[in-house]
This record gives sequence, structure tokens and C-alpha cells, in this order.
Amino acid sequence: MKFGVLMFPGSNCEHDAYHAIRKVLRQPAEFIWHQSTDLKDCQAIIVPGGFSYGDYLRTGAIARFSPVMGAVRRFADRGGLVLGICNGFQILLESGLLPGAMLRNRGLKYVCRQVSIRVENARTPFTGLAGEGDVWNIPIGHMEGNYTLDTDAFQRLERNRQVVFRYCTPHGEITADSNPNGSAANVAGICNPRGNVLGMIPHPERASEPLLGSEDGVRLFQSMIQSRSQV
Amino acid sequence: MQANPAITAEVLEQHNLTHAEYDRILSILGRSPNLTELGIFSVMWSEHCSYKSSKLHLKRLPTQGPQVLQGPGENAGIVDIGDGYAVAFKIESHNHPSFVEPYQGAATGVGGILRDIFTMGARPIAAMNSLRFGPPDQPRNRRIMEGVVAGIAGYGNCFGVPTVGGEVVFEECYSQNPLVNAFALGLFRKDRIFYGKAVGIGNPVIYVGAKTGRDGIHGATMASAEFDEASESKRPNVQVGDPFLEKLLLEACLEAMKTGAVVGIQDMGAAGLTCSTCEMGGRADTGIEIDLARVPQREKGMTPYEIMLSESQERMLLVAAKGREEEIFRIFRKWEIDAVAIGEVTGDGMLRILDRGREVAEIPNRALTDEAPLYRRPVAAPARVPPSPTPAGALSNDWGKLLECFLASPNLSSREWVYRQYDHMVRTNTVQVPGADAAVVRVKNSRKALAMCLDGNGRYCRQDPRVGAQLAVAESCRNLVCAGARPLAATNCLNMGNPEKPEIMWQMTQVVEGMAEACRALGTPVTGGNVSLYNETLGEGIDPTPVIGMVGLIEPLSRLRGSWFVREGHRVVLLGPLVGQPTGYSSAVRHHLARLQPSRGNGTDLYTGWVGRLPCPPLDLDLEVRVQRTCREGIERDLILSAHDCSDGGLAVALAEMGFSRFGAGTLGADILLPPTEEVGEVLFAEYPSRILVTVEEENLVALEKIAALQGVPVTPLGRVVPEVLSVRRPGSVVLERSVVSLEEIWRNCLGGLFADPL
Amino acid sequence: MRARVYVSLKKSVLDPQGKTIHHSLQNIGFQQITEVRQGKFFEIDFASELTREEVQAEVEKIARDVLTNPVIEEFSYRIE
Amino acid sequence: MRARVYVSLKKSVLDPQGKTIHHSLQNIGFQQITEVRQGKFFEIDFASELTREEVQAEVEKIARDVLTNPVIEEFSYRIE
Ligand SMILES: Nc1ncnc2c1ncn2[C@@H]1O[C@H](COP(=O)(O)OP(=O)(O)O)[C@@H](O)[C@H]1O
Ligand SMILES: [Mg+2]
Repeated sequence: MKFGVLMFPGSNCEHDAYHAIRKVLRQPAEFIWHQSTDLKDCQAIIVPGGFSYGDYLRTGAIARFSPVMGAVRRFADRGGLVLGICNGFQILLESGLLPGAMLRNRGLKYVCRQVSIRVENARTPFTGLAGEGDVWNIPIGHMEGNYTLDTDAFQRLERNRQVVFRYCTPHGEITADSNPNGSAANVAGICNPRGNVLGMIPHPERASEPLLGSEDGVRLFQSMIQSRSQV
Repeated sequence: MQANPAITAEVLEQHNLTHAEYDRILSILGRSPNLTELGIFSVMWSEHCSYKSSKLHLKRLPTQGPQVLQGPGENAGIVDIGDGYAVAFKIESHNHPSFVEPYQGAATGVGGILRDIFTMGARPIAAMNSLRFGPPDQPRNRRIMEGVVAGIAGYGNCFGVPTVGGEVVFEECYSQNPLVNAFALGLFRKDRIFYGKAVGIGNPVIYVGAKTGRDGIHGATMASAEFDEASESKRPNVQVGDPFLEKLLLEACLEAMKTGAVVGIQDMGAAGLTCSTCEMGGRADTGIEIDLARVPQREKGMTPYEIMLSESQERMLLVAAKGREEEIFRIFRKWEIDAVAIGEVTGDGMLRILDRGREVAEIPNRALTDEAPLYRRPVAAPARVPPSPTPAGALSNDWGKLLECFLASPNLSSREWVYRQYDHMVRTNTVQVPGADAAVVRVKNSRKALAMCLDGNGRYCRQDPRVGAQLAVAESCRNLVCAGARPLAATNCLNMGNPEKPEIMWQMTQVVEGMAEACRALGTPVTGGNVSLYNETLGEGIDPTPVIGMVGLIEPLSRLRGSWFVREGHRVVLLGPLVGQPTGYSSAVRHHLARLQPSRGNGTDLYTGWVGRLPCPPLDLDLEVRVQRTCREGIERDLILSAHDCSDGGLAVALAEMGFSRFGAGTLGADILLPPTEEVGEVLFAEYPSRILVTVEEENLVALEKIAALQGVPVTPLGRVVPEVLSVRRPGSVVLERSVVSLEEIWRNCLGGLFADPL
Repeated sequence: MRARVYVSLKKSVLDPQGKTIHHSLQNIGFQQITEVRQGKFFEIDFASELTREEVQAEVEKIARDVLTNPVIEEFSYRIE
Repeated sequence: MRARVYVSLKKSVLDPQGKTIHHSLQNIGFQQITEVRQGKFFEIDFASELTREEVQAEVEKIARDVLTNPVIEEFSYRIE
């Protein structure tokens, strides 16, 4: 499956995602410049992490005006797979492709560390190879991962099973202590109602080789590949 | 030429120039300088740019070796790591700016060192920082530290370089003068190195990056003068960093370099446009002529003086091959960065500055660089401080409590509160995250990885600057060796007081001597560094603090080792002496321990307050080399499974640390049996150098002992890895016994607890 | 003409930065403070050819579409 | 009583955020903008027993000592 990795000014995890796709998963991948509207026949789009436009206004706020985001929206409307990682998740929120917004982390500081997340919905194209309740070890690195949404909309999100990942203890319990940023109901990743757009704060590309301490992220990419090979 | 305001004694003093220096300017020019020229001389001849007090001494450092591709003198040193790859690395201080504006001062320090690396064509792949503050129980010190750490994080995280290691030290002497030293390392192919040389007469000189504003004018001269109360109020304009622009600048510069149209490039650091023009010309023996009217400007009405001395960040100067400018401009347009031809390379060796065609300054380039004044300042050893008498009175025997006290010291506790704020994983190369002896970053598409660390010890250097510097070099090499690396080369930052004081100059000569000896013995040439002088406030100097940055190669990557216990049942072995020359350590520590108030924590930092003042241990360089060789060979032959050096806090702290949990793994303890012959306090807590704790499989112990015997290195099997409990026994008695979880909690929560109340 | 746009978190959204500043002000002795909230502002200068109405229209658009995230923020503005 | 404290970078200091926002606004079609600068503001509520003068004195102190670094920032305030 061919992956497209977007490049915004200030993205800095695009090479990491590219490396995971090309070298670890051995799938074709291409970079797509923010000024472009041509998604180059990719079957999945990764909106990578980093600091698009320095995060100077609000995270993801400026990137959403890029020409490429118009193309990504049309791609998503047609059912294409879109994965937003960290800053990419924030861009998807700002673009309205996913509901909600990010606040500054509860501790007000950038947090970089390994966390555990629990797979809450294994019936998405991103988690098909996981079991529900599986615990993944995966790194985070962000200043604004404190997800928020008003109560009604949040209930809808839960009802639709759009919460895909939650922060948890290494044993899979959802506790306040295992929440690294104050995110509502420990949310670490959500999808759209149709399930083809996923935003997540943790970095699967940083958990894709044994040398990096975890390979759990590979299952996410493999799930994506498998979901399309079944079509 | 400009109208010439009178150059009075006062004007000279404002520019930190002496009368003798002024006379020299007169004879170089054969006339009196105008104010712009005077400003240019003053920044280039400042301590910060000219190294006028230290240069003669630094010449004594070893700088050669088959691995060294570029020694001191360029923007960064370069070392060959084989298979066509090379790394560039360097360390820089940003002490004064970080005191004035902690966040921006530290952030721009990171920005500056990153530019030093990518200006050579290398992509930065790792950063580290060495930080020193006053005691963290004082709110002002905490506020400075909070700002500094946030600034380093803010810049490095946004730029996208992993900050993988460093050190944090608290000592009273840094209260008024924190030290912020930033290190960066970049990777490239060794046939793609770029230099800061303005070659090719007629080639265009191109300005790229941020617009010039009135930022930090006189920053370079400020960094060369002591702080006093007046400077608090007439503080100069501090620069604000723009990491987003720097990230674009990086990408654009590396892309431009690929075209082959760039013939020379240099970042604009301290002394901005002045320094980059005359240094690029000086190195190539050419002249440079620029017109200031073409320099992109952020503010209106800037004078030539201001434009030449501005320290606006995120700017570079490059020299292009004539006729190929457009290739470069196109790339900078793509990244939406200003790029403007502002002049050209000439053949006359002059720095010629025009303003709308009118000449405003003309100075020979070399007069500003190679021919800047050098001083052999007076040196005088201070009177020896008599060692504090061995205290009399009751001695405590509560070794478990002593270990807890040590682990609760801000100087020995976990640094997680700091490095958690740094993105240490971006670029997915970090195979040893912060928390180990050395950080390790792999080189993708190869079997190589790079190990690196920063080490300094002001408190030892205060007592014996020569041995202190040796200890710092030895420790940094030892740290790399523990990770499975072969140390390659060093960079260093000398943080000292006022060089006009003979005893400070004595410290410098001693530190350089010690560093040179140790680097020679350990085979790690010095490829560059930085000197930061005048680190004093109100006449009170800091401890002389050389910070060593060491870089080593791990190849193949399977030699990578962690500094923690791997599995229950492994043998725990000490390489190196169980004790060294007696230091009186044990009785002093026990004495203080006996007097310690039961309320552990709150302000009673036994380690920093008392132990930190005990004498500097002697170092046997020859033994050190052999211990490190033993460890390396043990790793290369797959005998040693993990290794941790014993440094601050001694053997006991190192043992505890080896058992602490890492993500996804539980805690492990050790069951240690000490021989009855030695004094417990000396073995466990004294800071003897040349000691490494390693773990091995039972059946490999003999093979390791053989290697050690060949090297003449003492080996002591101490015990084994067990679950959960750290216990130290002697035949017939228990010395200490603690659950590792409880020790870890003390260690892990110290800094976090101190900073729990945000300021 | 110059517009000043003030962006703050909606009252219903917890403001952790404001809370932290409040807390630390209390710690260092400012006991009489009952609440602190933090926000951002933007000073935007417009080319002088524009009329006040044109500026107003632009500012509203910029504030709504770019400067705020309506899920969490609200704005007010002033034209000088 | 409520005080509003506005903190901005001094005019001579680079404002990377303002500059980037300006640039992006231009890119998405707001061509008439000549400059953007960004700042922070704080709404501080004081207990009602305080007089206006007392509030003023506290606010000045807080703004000077806590909310700004005079090296790069300046402030203004309003009491409502
Ligand atoms: N300022 C810092 N930034 C990042 N990592 C740090 C910093 N200070 C310390 N560390 C990390 O914390 C760990 C412990 O540091 P330290 O006690 O100085 O190590 P050592 O004694 O082995 O030299 C190391 O991995 C080090 O890299
Ligand atoms: Mg160490």
C-alpha cells in the first residue's frame, strides 16, 4: 500500500514516519509538500508530528490552511485512510476532520516519555490486528495533548466508539495517574464516525523497532495495510 | 568615511578596549577609526571572539589523531566514523544571557550551537546540555532553572533535534551566575563538508535568514565583562529565538549545499555580520565588500554600527559560485526565507563596508581575526586551602540512611524532571534514552551508533583544577566505555572567572594542563570548544568548571550496553580498586550523618553540603586507561552484559541506580557481600575514580578476570542480582538493606518535588 | 488602522495556566486575589487605505477563522 | 475589582509569533495587513475589600515582578 507523508514547514517527524513505512514495513511511501494538491495516488495519508509553523498561533492552526489539506479532506470524504500523529492530530482537529480541541498539558510542560495505551476499539482500519483491551507501549512527546470536547459531543464520541486509544497503566487500567496530560477520559486517540480518519497523540513511528524499545506501533501500520488488502 | 566622533577614554571603556589596544588599532589603520570601525574592533577583540586570554594556553591541548578531520578553529570539530561518514560536534556557553533572560538566553544558546553544526553541512542528530544553578531550595534559582530548561526544550523540540543527555549540578557559587552550556552533534558524508571560507574573488556574498534588528548589540562585549548591579538596570537587548525559522533555515541550507553552488558558509553568531564577514575572509586570505543598504532589516533607521554589531539570530552568510546565485535563491524562496546578495569577495584582504555605496568602514580582515591581541596574563597559584580537620565526635553507622540521604540530594537524584521536557526521541535514532551513563544515537543504514556525554565537576576543580579536569575527562570516557563505545574525541567548554586575576589564570593553566594530560592518555584529542570567562558576580567567582563533551563510536551496534541490571542471578563485579588512597571520607561522612536532623529532605542536602566539600580524589591515569580497556574488551567479547561507572555518590549510589526500573521493567536489587578488610564507608560512598560496576553471567566471570589480570586491573566479584532488595553485607553482619522501590521513590521524586510548586 | 483582538478560553474551559499563576501569586504573598485567567492578544495593523468598516469586516473574519478555535476560545476586539 | 494586565514584547524585540502569523495571514489572502504583534493578557480578580489604590499597587508589583521580564517585555494595565 502506498503511503503519502505530508510535509509542512516545521514538520519534524515526517522522516520518522517515512522510515517506518519504507524500512520497517517495506511499503512504498512519498512525501507530499504542503503546497501541493496532488496526493500522488497514495492509499493512505500520514499527517506527521512536529511543529508546523512553529505551533506559533495554536498547534495545527496555520497548517490547516495549506492547499494540501483541501486535498486531504476530499480524500477522507471518499473514505481514504488518514492518520494524524501528534501535531498531525492537532491539524486534523483544527481542520474539523475530527471533533474537539487540544489544550496545554495539565502540567503546563512538554512531556516526552513512554506511556501505555489501551486499544478501545479494535474494529477500525487502524487497529484491526489488535485485540480490544490490548496494551501498547508507545512514546509521547508534546506540549498540547490535553484533549477536550463539550459534554454532549463527548458522549456522542463515546457512544459511537470513536475513542480508539486511552492512556492506561502498564496493566491496562484507566487511571488518573496514567494520564500524562489531563486529556478528557484519558483519550489518546480518536477516529471520525466512519472510522477512516484517526488522530492520536502517541507516536507509532517511534515504537516500530525493537531497538527503540517497542514494536507496538507496527501493528497500527500493518492494520492499515491489511484493511485495504481486504477491500 | 563617516564623521568621526571623538574617541575619548570613555568611549574606549564602553567598548571594553584598553589604551594599548587602541594604539594598536591606530597603527593597523594608520589613522583613527570611526565609531563603526571601533565597534567592529571591540567585538572581534573581545574575549568572547578572540580568546585573547586563553588562546596561548589552549595550544597545549592535543588536537591530532587519525580520526580527526577538523580540529579547533572552524565552526565545529569533525571526526571520521568510518564508511564515509563523519560527525561534527561542539559545545558553546550561553551563561550570561541565560541569567538575564533564562528562557530566551538558553533557547538562543541552543539555536547558536545548532547553526554551528549545520553550517558545516551536517544535519544535527543530537543535542545535550550541561547546566549549573544555585541550590534549588531558593525560589530565584528554581525560576532560573525552570526558564532555562523550558528554553532549551522550546527551541530544540521545535527544531526537531533530540536532546539526549547532559548534566545538572547545584552549587552555591552558581546562584548569581548559572552555567548553560549547549552541545550539538551532526552527521554527514565526509566528502560533503562545508567551511567558512570566502574563496573565489568576485563570488557573491549572500545573506540568508532572519532580518537584522537591534538585537543584542554589544552582546559579545557583555559576555566578556563581569556583572555588577549597574548592568542589571542597563541590561542590553536580549535576543529572542525563532526555532521555526531555524528549522526552515536548516532545510534550505542543506538543500542549497546539495546544488554545488555554495562555496563557503558561516553562521552569524556573536558579533553577527562583523564576525562572519571578517572570519570568512580571514580564513581564505581574501577581502569582502558588502553594502549594508542591501541587508534585510527589521527596524527602520539602523546605523551601520548597529547593523554590523547586531546579534539577531537565525542568520547565515554564504558565498556562492558566481553565476549560480539563482539556484540558491530558488531554494530559499521555496522555504520562504530571505536570501539577498549583499556584496562580493575581493582580492585585497580588506573588510570593506559600504552604506548605499558610501564607504563606512575599511579594516584588514586578518587584523580582526588572526592578528587580534593575545595576552599572557599573570598567573599565580592561590594559597592552598588547608584540608578541613577530621571532625571529632560521634560517628553514625546507619549506612542505609546515608544512602537515602544521598539519593535525595538534588545533585544525585533522577534528572527525569529535566529530560522529560526535552523531546529525546524525535528522528527515531535514540537507542539509549537519557538516564544511562551515555546517550546513544544510532546511524540509520549502518551498523554504527554514536555514544556521547557531558561531564564536569566544579567542586573537584576548585580544590585541584588539574586533577579535577583529568577526572572530568576520565569520567566522560568511562561513561562512553560503559555504553559499549570507543571514545573518539572531545570538545570542551571552560567556564571560569575573571582572567585578569592571576589566580583565575592559574586555574585556567591547570585545567588545560590536566585536560591535555588526560586526553592524551585516553587517546581522545580535543577538536574544539569554547571559553567563557568573567563568570563572576560582585567579585565572587564561580568554581573553575571545565565541561567535557565526549563522543564515541559503537560498532557494531550489538555492543550497546545499558547501565542497569539485566536479569536476576547475574554476577555483580567491580572493575578497578575497591578503595583508593584514603581520603578521610568515611569518618567525615559518618560524622555529618550523626548530626543530621531526622527530617530527611527539606533543605538538609548532606551530599552537597558536606560531602561535596571533601578533597578531590587522586587519579591514576594509567590505571584508568587499563580499567577502561578491560571494560571494553569484556563488552567486545560479549562477557559484560551491562556496565555503570561509579562517580558522584560512589559505589552505593551506582548499585542502587543499576536496579531502578525502566519503562516496562520492574526493579531489581543486589545481594552484595563486602570483604571484611576495608572500611565500609570508604568502599561504598567515597568517590574513587577508575571504578566500573559490571554484570556478567556466572560462567563468564573467569574469562573476565583473565582479561583484567592481563591488564593488571583489580576485579572484585561483589555479589549477585536479586529481586527487589538491595542488601550489602559483611561476613556476619548486615551493612544496609533497603527495598529498591523505596530507594527509587526517593531518587525519582526529588527534583519533581522541588519544582511541584510552579513559580 | 490598528485592531486589537483579545482571545481567551471560554469560561466553561479550565484554564490551567491561569490557575498556576494564581497559585504562585498566592504563594508569594498576594492573598487578595480570587481568580486569574490568561489570554492572548493580537495587534494587527492595516494599510491606511481601508475604511473602518472594511477593517472591521476583515478583523472579524480573521479573529473567527484564524485566531480562535471556537471549540475552546472566544474573542473580542477593538479598533483604534 | 478586576485588573487586566497586557504583556507584550518590547517593540525593538523580535516577535517571531507575530511575524509568522502575519506571514500566514498574507498567504491566505489577507493582504492589507502591515504588521502583527502578539501578546498575553491576564485578568486578575481581587477581593472586594481592597481599595482601588491598593489594587493598583498590587497589580503594578505583580506585573513588574512576576508577569514580565523587563529585559524583553513591557506591560500596561487597566482596572475595572
Ligand atoms: N540537562 C540534562 N539534559 C538531558 N539529560 C540530562 C541532563 N542532565 C542529566 N541528564 C541525564 O541524566 C542522566 C544522569 O546524569 P549524571 O548523573 O550527570 O550522569 P553521570 O554521572 O553518569 O555522568 C544521564 O543520562 C544524563 O544524560
Ligand atoms: Mg556516569
